[in-house]
Amino acid sequence: MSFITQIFTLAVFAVFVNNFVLSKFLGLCPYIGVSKKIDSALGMGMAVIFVMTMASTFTWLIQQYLLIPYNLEYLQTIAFILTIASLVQLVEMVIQKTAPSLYKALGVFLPLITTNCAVLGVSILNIQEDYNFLGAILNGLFSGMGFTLVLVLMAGLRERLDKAEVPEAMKGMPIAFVIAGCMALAFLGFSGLNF
Amino acid sequence: MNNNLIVSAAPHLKAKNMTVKSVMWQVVLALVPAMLAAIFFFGLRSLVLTCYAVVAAVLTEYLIQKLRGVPVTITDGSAVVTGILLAFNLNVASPGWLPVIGSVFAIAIGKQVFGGLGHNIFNPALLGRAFLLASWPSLVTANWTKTQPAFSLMFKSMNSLNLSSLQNVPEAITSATPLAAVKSVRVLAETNPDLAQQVMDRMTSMDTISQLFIGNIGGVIGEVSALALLIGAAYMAFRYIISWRIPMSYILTVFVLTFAFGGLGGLFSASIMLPFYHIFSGGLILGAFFMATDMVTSPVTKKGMLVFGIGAGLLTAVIRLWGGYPEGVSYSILLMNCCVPLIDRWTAPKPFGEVRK
Amino acid sequence: MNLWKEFSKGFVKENPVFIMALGLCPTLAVTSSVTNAIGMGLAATFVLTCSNVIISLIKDLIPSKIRIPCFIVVIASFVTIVDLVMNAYTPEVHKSLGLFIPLIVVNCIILGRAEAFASKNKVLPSILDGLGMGLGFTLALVVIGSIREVLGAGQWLGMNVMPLAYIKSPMLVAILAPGAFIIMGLLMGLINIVNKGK
Amino acid sequence: MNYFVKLGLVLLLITAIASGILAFVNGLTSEKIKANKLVAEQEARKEVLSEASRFEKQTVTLPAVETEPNPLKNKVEAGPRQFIYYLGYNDESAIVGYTFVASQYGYSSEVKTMVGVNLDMSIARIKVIEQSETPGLGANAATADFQGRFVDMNQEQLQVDKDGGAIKSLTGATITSRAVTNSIAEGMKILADAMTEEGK
Amino acid sequence: MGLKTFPGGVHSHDNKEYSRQAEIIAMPLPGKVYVHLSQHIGAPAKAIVKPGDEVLAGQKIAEAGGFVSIPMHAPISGKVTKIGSYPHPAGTTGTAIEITGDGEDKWVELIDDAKYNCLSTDEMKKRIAEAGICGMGGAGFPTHVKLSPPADKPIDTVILNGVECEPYLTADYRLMLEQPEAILEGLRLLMKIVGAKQGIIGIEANKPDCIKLLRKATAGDKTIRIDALKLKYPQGAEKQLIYACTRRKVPNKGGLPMAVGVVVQNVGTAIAVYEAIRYQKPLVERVITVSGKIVKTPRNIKARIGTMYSELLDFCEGTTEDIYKIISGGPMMGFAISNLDTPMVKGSSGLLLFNKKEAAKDAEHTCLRCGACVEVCPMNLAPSLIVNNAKYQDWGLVEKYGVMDCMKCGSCAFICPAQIKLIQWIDIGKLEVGKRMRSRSQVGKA
Repeated sequence: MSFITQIFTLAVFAVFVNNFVLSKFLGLCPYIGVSKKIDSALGMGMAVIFVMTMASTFTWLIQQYLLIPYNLEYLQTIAFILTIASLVQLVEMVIQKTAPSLYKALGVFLPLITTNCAVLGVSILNIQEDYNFLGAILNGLFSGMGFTLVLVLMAGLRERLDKAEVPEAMKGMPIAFVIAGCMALAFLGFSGLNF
Repeated sequence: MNNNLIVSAAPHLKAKNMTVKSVMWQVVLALVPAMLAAIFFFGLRSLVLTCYAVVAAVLTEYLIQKLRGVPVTITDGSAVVTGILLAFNLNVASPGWLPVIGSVFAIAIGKQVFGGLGHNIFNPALLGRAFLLASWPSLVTANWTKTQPAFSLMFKSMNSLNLSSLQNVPEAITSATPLAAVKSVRVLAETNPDLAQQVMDRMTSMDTISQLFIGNIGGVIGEVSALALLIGAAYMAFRYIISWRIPMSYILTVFVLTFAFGGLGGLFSASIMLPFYHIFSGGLILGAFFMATDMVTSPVTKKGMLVFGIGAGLLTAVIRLWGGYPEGVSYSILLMNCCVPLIDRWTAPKPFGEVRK
Repeated sequence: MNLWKEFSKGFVKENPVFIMALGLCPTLAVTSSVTNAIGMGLAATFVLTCSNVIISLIKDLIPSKIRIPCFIVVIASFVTIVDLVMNAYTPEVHKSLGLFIPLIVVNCIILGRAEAFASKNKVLPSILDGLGMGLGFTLALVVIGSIREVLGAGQWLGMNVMPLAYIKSPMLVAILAPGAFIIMGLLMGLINIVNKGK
Repeated sequence: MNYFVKLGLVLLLITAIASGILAFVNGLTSEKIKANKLVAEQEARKEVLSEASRFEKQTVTLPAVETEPNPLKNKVEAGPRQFIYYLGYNDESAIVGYTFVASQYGYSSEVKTMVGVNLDMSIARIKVIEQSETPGLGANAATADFQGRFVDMNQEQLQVDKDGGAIKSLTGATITSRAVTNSIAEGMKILADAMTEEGK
Repeated sequence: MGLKTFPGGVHSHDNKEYSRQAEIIAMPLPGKVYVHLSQHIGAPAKAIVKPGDEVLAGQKIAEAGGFVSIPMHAPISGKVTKIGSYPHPAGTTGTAIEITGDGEDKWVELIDDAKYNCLSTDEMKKRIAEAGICGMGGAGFPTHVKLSPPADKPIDTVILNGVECEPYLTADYRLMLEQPEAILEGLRLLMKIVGAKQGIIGIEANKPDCIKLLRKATAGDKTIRIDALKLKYPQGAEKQLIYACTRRKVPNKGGLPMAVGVVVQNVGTAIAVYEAIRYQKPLVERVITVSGKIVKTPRNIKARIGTMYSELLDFCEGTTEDIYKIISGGPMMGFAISNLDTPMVKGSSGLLLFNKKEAAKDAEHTCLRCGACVEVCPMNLAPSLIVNNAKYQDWGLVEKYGVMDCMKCGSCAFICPAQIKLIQWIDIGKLEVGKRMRSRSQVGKA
């Protein structure tokens, strides 16, 4: 398969087939927590795409050039989470300094991302799936996009349901889970995609 | 002065025959030809299964509305429509409990959890089908019965190729549905392109297409006869119950994409008849006219309806050509259902007289 | 009596999953069977209790500016210990929990308790808080796991509990992702109804 | 500035202590983890070739096949491919059969199967050891029912029924069935070639 | 056939058969009239008489309250007996001057100005303003204001609205049949005032006799065109009429016809303009349709402003069944009022009476999102999106979806299968969004 086809396949799989939220159960807390409004969902999504790509890059480098050469693989978890935490801090400071308007839009979401398991998840999966440097970066990027897609769709649906007569007991989180389940049912249609 | 006076906001006139009830029951009426075709081709069992589904749907709606303490609206016909459409998405060999469970799920989780008719996000019938397919995949996908005159005609003509003398009897011949045949031919093309092309030629012959159109095919109950479905659809269009936008953009998109990518030799290598094969087989006609047009779960804006149709067409073509399932109509529509609020929001019409900047 | 309160609040009143909606990813991801649910629950309980202890011990030694990174290091260490130990002694469970063991690090319950409780309380209450919350988490996981396993496989803890006809073709969706979400949603709805009834 | 140095030092100290503890735990468990893996494989081998009690690793070097590398994955070292199989000995140290692991991508995952082969080149038993196919469909490949369909099959019969072979495929999961069957058939062929070569 | 029209809109039975054959007949003088001070858009007029004053018909009794305002004149001669609060046809109450007639109909002197055609445009506008003319189609915008566009907005077209797209109403239809000359003369004067080169009279295709008659009357006149328009509601709405006749789109967000060089006037207004300029006759009477299935003799009545609706109905010999709904204006945009003792105003085009069946409204159902309202909206809005958000007080989205561009024609509510009272919600939405916009502009200023 050609280079382009590979990238395309990776993108389709990361976004649709093996969607982080709907089939891997990663990033559920923000998926349920930050999906009440389309605008904030978009902001969160953008922040996650950014951090996931960055985290994929750095954790891959750390794994290949630090942990593996010195036989420190057992420190993977601790190393990755510290990398991600400091990365988020750094990103926050850089954005605050250089792009205040972007910071205003993304600022509130950034601290939440440290504990977004999608970020740590993609870092570990990159290693498990044996991606090379480019593959890891792209996987981070596309997985983030997949996360953002379902997050924004969810926000749209919840905004609509805010204006519906959902039974009292189901309002809020319960109905959000039911929607997520229905979305996951729909996304099953992508399974077995093969180009 | 008397006290009978009613003071209400304008307008004081109302279009005749436009009520929720009449809309729903007219949809039921429009589904009758397809039901008759199903009985003709598959036998009375198709009617029995449909009745199971309808009764289960109506009962579930009744019970949940009683439990919730909201007005019972089972006479508005919407649960009946859901029941029929769900049964239409199952094959005639399904065990009787399958449509029942599907209907319960469709009404309970697909509709009432969201607050009932008008609030549901996903087409309940399709959600019910997706649920059944995920739960009992072998019951829903397999066991296609080649009962009645169905299907045999189409493949009689194929058999005349005398393929059985060849090694590796192609799977296409034993495939139960026309769309599974599409999949098999594409697999076959990797190992035996000549034979695959021969089968493909037979599939796209006028003979096959006309059989597909009339309904001599295997498949689920409701999709058997494109002709019968189109009669119902024409009625609905005539009564302004559905708009042309979604079905037309949906079918056209599938037409273009299957023509462009459906061939075995690369871009635009397909015969011009192949898109017709795709349109008349499987659930496309049923889905495009009866389920994608479900008012509650499709966009309200004119542009949004086009976007919805094109998106569903794109997904259907992708799943049919490259996906794991032979048929992609139900998943495509469900996936587009997810997008409806965003579509509505981003295609909100510009007020008349918008100033171009 | 106060100590009992610290211990028991996590079971129902402040149940981390159903009431506070924390730690959702593992809750849904690993509950396709009760065995996995118990494994995950106990692993999390261990990490939660141990990190609570350590954090309440060292809380006065670390400057508040870097307390979060410090907490994370402590938690990550225990997670790695659990990871290694499980891999060594319960390889089957370790395999089926897979990715979600290292992800205990980012389970918001643990960091949440560290920040909200252990960093402000003495050792004993912190232990009880960790144990209680952890067991509450386990309880929730087992409840969801039971429903999913019974519906989706006709079994409970690997034992057949449904008629054979059902086990032959169970409602598979319950152990798949969509079923997990829907069951979770309905359970939360049910809890809302019960709470309102009180 | 001093303050920040202090912060850094505290964090460093904590990390160092944590790393130390982890190194210790790692030392305690790493042997066990490695051993677990070996034991698991050994057990799987025993399961598919029950008469054998001892196994001996054999390696066949196959001619390199030109495969296009995936540009997004780490490079697999080039060079000749290796096919590994085990000779199974019974308590009397006589060879009773062979085992190997067959592997192919199925519907949505790599399906790995442990295969036990009798001396007459028929299949003793198989066991699917790794897969994450669709539950209810492809995942049924791991059921005793499906695995039983392979017992006593020889190389010629190893094709799914839809392709004209003798293996009845799983309902609704032809792709997985095909993956299992074809991967086994391929392994059997290599094994058979290796045997004839030895026989020469 | 390519009848001119606009996108959207609804088809409805026009119900004009009740009164279309009834010639305009003048009603006997009422004993009392009640002249509202607020009969138009803009500041209310200020009364310049007090109880006890004797007045002549046509005498000014209230002066304009500002530029966007009009004076009021006594419709009959008699004595001012009271200035008090009376029901208003818009469903509210308002201050009105009660005049008890002396039954003699003594008029102020009306001069037939033979050279009225040679007057300066300013003089003409002054006469229009003095005569207290406002739009007679219903909205009631002061006519002289409409005729005074700013210098940078040249007007090239005057459109006379003879569409009368509201079902039941036939007043304009009868006017066009019976007084075509006065209408054309009014149009020519209007064109002269604004300096327009062309005049168009737009008439719906259900009035072929009017179209034929007016086409014959303007056969030699190249500057005036009669456009036959498709039978569709709301064909008579200003922006839709302009689009149908000229293909020009009036800008949204508060744009006025003058932005595209057009002035629109009702045919009734044209007659009033003609009479005001030639005779300096103030607007004290108009033609109103009294109709409905239950009205014994539906009529097109020339009545004095301020006549009670009850007297109009008496003149039509009452009803055959119990009245369940009284509508002031047309059935699509008119107001349902609770009291027949309401005096008509200058914008009163109709009085309709409905029986129980006609007045009944079904219960509101949940929105089905069928999109019918979007399909028919002549302003190309998405009414269901506006209303759904209004129901849940999301005013930001209500504004975003263009609630302020809605002209409340009622097409959406007419078509809605779920019987949703869209116009009611849109009214609420307009109110709230209006508040928000005002507070925003205040913040901006501060």
